[in-house]
Amino acid sequence: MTENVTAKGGQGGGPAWEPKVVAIFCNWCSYTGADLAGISRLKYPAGLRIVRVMCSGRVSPAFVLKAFHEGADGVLVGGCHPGDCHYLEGNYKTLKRKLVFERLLEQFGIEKTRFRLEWISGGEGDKFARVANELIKEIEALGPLGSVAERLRQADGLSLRAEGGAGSA
Amino acid sequence: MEQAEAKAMEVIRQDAFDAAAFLDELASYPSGENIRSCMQCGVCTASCPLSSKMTETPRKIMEMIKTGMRNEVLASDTMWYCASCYACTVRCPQGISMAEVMYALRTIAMKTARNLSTSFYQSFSDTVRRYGRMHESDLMIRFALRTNPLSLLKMGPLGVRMLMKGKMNLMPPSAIRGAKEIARLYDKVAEMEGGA
Amino acid sequence: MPGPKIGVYVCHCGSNIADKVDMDALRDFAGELPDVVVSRDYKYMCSDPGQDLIKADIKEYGLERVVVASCSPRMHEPTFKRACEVGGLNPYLMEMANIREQCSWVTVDRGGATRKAKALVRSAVNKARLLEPLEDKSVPVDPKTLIVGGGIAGIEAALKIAEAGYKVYLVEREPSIGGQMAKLDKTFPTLDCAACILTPKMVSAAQNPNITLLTYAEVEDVSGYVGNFEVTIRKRARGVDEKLCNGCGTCQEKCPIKVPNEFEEGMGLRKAIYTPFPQAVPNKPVIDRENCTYYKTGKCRVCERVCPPQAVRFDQEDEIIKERFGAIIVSTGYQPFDPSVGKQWGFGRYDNVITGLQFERLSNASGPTGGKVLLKDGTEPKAVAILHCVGSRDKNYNEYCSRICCMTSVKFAHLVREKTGAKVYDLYMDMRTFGKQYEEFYNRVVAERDIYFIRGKGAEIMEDPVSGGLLVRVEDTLLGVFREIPVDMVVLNVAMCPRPDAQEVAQKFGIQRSADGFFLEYHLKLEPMKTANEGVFIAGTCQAPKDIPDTVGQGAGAAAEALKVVLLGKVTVTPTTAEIRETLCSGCRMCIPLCPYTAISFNEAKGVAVVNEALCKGCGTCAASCPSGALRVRHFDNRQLLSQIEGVCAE
Amino acid sequence: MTDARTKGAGPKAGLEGGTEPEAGAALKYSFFPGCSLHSTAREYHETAVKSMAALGVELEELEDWNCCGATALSSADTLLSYALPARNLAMVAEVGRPLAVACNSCFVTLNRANAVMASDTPWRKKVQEALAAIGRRLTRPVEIRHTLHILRHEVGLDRLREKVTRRLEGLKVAPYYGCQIARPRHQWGDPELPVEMDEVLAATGAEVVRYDRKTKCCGGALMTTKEDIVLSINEELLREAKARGADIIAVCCPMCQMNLDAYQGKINSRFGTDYSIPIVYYTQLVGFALGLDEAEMGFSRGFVPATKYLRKYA
Repeated sequence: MTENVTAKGGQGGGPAWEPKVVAIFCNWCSYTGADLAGISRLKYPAGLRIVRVMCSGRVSPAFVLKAFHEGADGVLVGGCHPGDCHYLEGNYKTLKRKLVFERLLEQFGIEKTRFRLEWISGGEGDKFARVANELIKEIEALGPLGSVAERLRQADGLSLRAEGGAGSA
Repeated sequence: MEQAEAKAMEVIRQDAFDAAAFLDELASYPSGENIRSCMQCGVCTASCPLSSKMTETPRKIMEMIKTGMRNEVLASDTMWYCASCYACTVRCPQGISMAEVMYALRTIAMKTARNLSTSFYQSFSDTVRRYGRMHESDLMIRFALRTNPLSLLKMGPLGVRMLMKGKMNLMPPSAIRGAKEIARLYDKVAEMEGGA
Repeated sequence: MPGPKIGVYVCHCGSNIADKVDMDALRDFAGELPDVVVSRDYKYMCSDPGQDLIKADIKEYGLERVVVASCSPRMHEPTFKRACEVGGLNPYLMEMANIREQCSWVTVDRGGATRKAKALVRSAVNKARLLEPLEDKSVPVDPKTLIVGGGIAGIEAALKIAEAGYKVYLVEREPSIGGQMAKLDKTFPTLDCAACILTPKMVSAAQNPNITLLTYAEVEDVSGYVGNFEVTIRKRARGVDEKLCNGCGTCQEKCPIKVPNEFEEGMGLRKAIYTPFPQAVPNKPVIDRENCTYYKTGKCRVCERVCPPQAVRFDQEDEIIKERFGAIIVSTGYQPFDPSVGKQWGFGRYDNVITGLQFERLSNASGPTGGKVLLKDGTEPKAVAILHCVGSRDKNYNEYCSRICCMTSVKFAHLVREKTGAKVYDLYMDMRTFGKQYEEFYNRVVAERDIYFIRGKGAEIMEDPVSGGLLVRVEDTLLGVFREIPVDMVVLNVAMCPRPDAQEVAQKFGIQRSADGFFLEYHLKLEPMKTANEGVFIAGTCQAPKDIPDTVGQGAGAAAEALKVVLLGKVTVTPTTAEIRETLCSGCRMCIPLCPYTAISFNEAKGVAVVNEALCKGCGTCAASCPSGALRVRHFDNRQLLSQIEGVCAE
Repeated sequence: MTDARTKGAGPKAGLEGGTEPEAGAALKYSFFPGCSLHSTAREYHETAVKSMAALGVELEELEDWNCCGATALSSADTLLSYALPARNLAMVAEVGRPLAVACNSCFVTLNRANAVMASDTPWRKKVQEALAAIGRRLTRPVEIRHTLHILRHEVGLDRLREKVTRRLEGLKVAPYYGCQIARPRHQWGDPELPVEMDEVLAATGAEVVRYDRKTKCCGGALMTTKEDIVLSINEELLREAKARGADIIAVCCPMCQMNLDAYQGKINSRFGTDYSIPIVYYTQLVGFALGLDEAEMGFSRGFVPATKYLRKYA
């Protein structure tokens, strides 16, 4: 009659494959929210890694494609809530761009759910942790991006290379 | 004399605390997960229409659970007084569903305890299994047979009046068409629980 | 082609990082990365010896880039930038990897945390390699400060700044400054009356030549940045010429209209032309146009007729004031929790169930009962129950502790005993008497006759249908006894809540809110008055529930923050703005409408876009949509960010 | 002034059989009467169906429904206490109409199972597995409404007022909701002091007296096992109704009716009181006010007959 509830956070062994998610967060809200999650000691999988930009409006389609190209299984873009943008309206531009992102991913056969745009304020550490766990769970269900990444690599029409990026690599 | 003193104040040694197992057991029931957050405010007790009759108040039961007093909790009469009115539940400042905790305690106790309440719930369950629905007369007969057959006589006058008001059927009820389904559902659930 | 020489510094942060991340492995990993010539780990990189390591290495190894892997850049970026600068390296050649807030503190297992830390360090090294030196620029600051909200926090901040010789505009929505504190009777733990200690400060604020007092006014719009905020303020029409009015009060005496007085928490009456309370500052009435007969029917004008200096102006219009400010302090206060949402308390249904603020007004000598604690029918209560935590420490309403209620309750218990013969039942969950002299005050009140402290949360208040008396239900949890206590008055000590317009105000001033709805400070412990918007500070109960001493402390603290801005006279403007590489620009003009600051224009002669760097704030929205890659944001350019993405992805 | 917590409760999206009826159009529901409405509460069953029909609401009895399990099964076996009502919900989903429930106890039990179907707890999968064994399938929660809420919110007070032919002027009614229509939180109704029945009864012209104990529990089935205390809490309920000057008490739950009515004599002899307050279902009053045949409204069915208060309006 006892229930076997799997512990959250995947203690111990863990799955052989760990989803990799690139999070691109604005400095003012989402990055601060992610810091707050840390200060509150909330837990989420180590596969989610954050790159800081000043505003979510800075995120161009190339960044998203680059992430998938480099082997990410998901991309999370975080900005301030509508109306709260530090730069007045950068996040509205991001919202408009969301469609472009999605259409682009569609072209490469990447599931829409692998890309997510979330408004996370500096006070929403808990929301960030929830979103992070949710997204990784969803991506776990989808499985690794695998062959699509290969396709992306071949479709190198866009200049995704960071010149001099990783030196010899 | 010595014995009386020993009774007056029972010292619970620190190493007697073994709350985790009991809390885990309760956590496998609905709403049993957040019992640890109880802050002992007593709103449950003071919202409960029946708590004045309990030997331990609901709040005290929570503290007993938190300190692992499984036997004492299951032996208490508190959960058998719960009428499932959810007054405690909607007011609990920590969002604990005390009504569900009471269900969980009853379900655990049902496995071993035998009292008026367990007999009633078991009789109810048996009636539903047999007919797919509840029938007062069948339930009351089953209940009386489990507890005190003479009590049927006491219930008599009320029963007669109910009959006369057309509020009760004396005739053996007919089962619903899906009665077999119901029986199979009971068996399946028993199998799932036994197999776990 | 060799890259720039990079030094990597890994911080243990005591055990904060070292417990979860393998420091040796991380240091060695960093040392293996291309272009890294030195990598070290140290217990506290932010300490002086830690910073000295960096400074020494810059000289010894000729470091051209520095990467610090430690806490969030929000914490120590300035520290390490300065260390580099002192060591002789341009501060913009330093990059941080956040391996504490975003790694060791959020990851369950050591293996995962170490892998992640490596990825973050690689990412930072990748970016550092591509960084370029930049020079800070500065712009002059307007020396005035705007303070929004004239409660005790705002008053305190205004006085401190004004006394330092700087100009302040104090904007208050109500007809008088004073805020919630003006409503209180005695204040804990010393029991001095609120008016006695507050009124002198209110008067000083009105008299200080450096303070421009704008009451009955609201901030409509804020634009600009630290040093130069452009603010529009609407000063609502009082209907009274403030210069002529001498505050004699004749108009209020003669006005025939009576309406419930908000200041008395709905218990007393005021006129349609009124000052909210006798000690109001300024002591000039306003006409409540919704209730004034003249505005409804065009008739009456009694106040105008009786006014000795002829100060009444029915045709007065709202005044729009536009001003520039160097710093802003938001001190907009709190809203008491409305207990009528929880029907179990009977508030609004039973006459003698009142809130704490209503009790303050009853007990206040200038209140509706002249300071007598009386029931609705005018008789003296025989038993009073005081409930703590109404709407606070309750996940159905607000999870946080409201901080003041324990002490307020103890104070009320004392005041009831002082003013009546009633028995007092104080129903508490935990007695939190944390402040200076608070426990001592509690100990004095505990010793008073006929005050009963019962440990249990008041669950409900019912009326006895036969006697009409109130019954308070509570478990005496220390005894395990269910008590039903007959009383004739119940005081609900309600939570301090964010103001209902907190979201609107937050958006106006570019500040954020925490999960509880209060305004979000930059750092809970170390930067409680700063916000994410530089130059905008918060003080008092708009940040979190607090008592008077803490509110005053924050008011003064916010004043210091604002003075820091205006005294410097200039602010550093980030050089991380956008630039156009003219050779690449195709002249498509897509970027121009995207810029929220209209910083981009078009040079017709050259056929290229031009960035006005004085206006640009560096958000990068333009660069994200530039099809030819001509727009480049310094410090966050495409190559830098793409290399960072590469860094976090590689294993 | 509504409680923020109750807002947005009971998500509409994704419900099976959840078609929002047009205002004024005929409303049709699957109807779950429950065991009591087939025995002790027959007058509730009859008057609910008839008065709702008179207001253009068709309650079509769910075929071959089974007992919801009530509190007894929740006490005896957790999984079964979800699986039994879930069989009904699965049949409702097949019919494809929202479900109407009149009995508070069934209402809370069906909602409890429904909530599990909306959750991501392990119980949901277990319930589905158990249902699969009897060839039933339930993937999502269904829409469940209490008949009182249908009357108040979907039929609406205007339509009700329009159709009233016998205004119950002067009849003093205490509205007694009981606990399980209000709690735990459902889509409609304040968990402490709901007003729906007050409004419905006022629309029939009756004088609704203040009744602060309107959601205090009657003890429900505990009358069987804990009679002493349950009698005393029912005495308290009668005491307030009498003090407020109520002629009758209107209820919306068979357990409440039974405890207050059938045991009123016992209460009187136990406590030395002389209560003689008829306990009627609100649907009896509504049907009567709508002009339905007095004899069909079952006013004489109670142990304390209500006939004498209502005859004058006939």
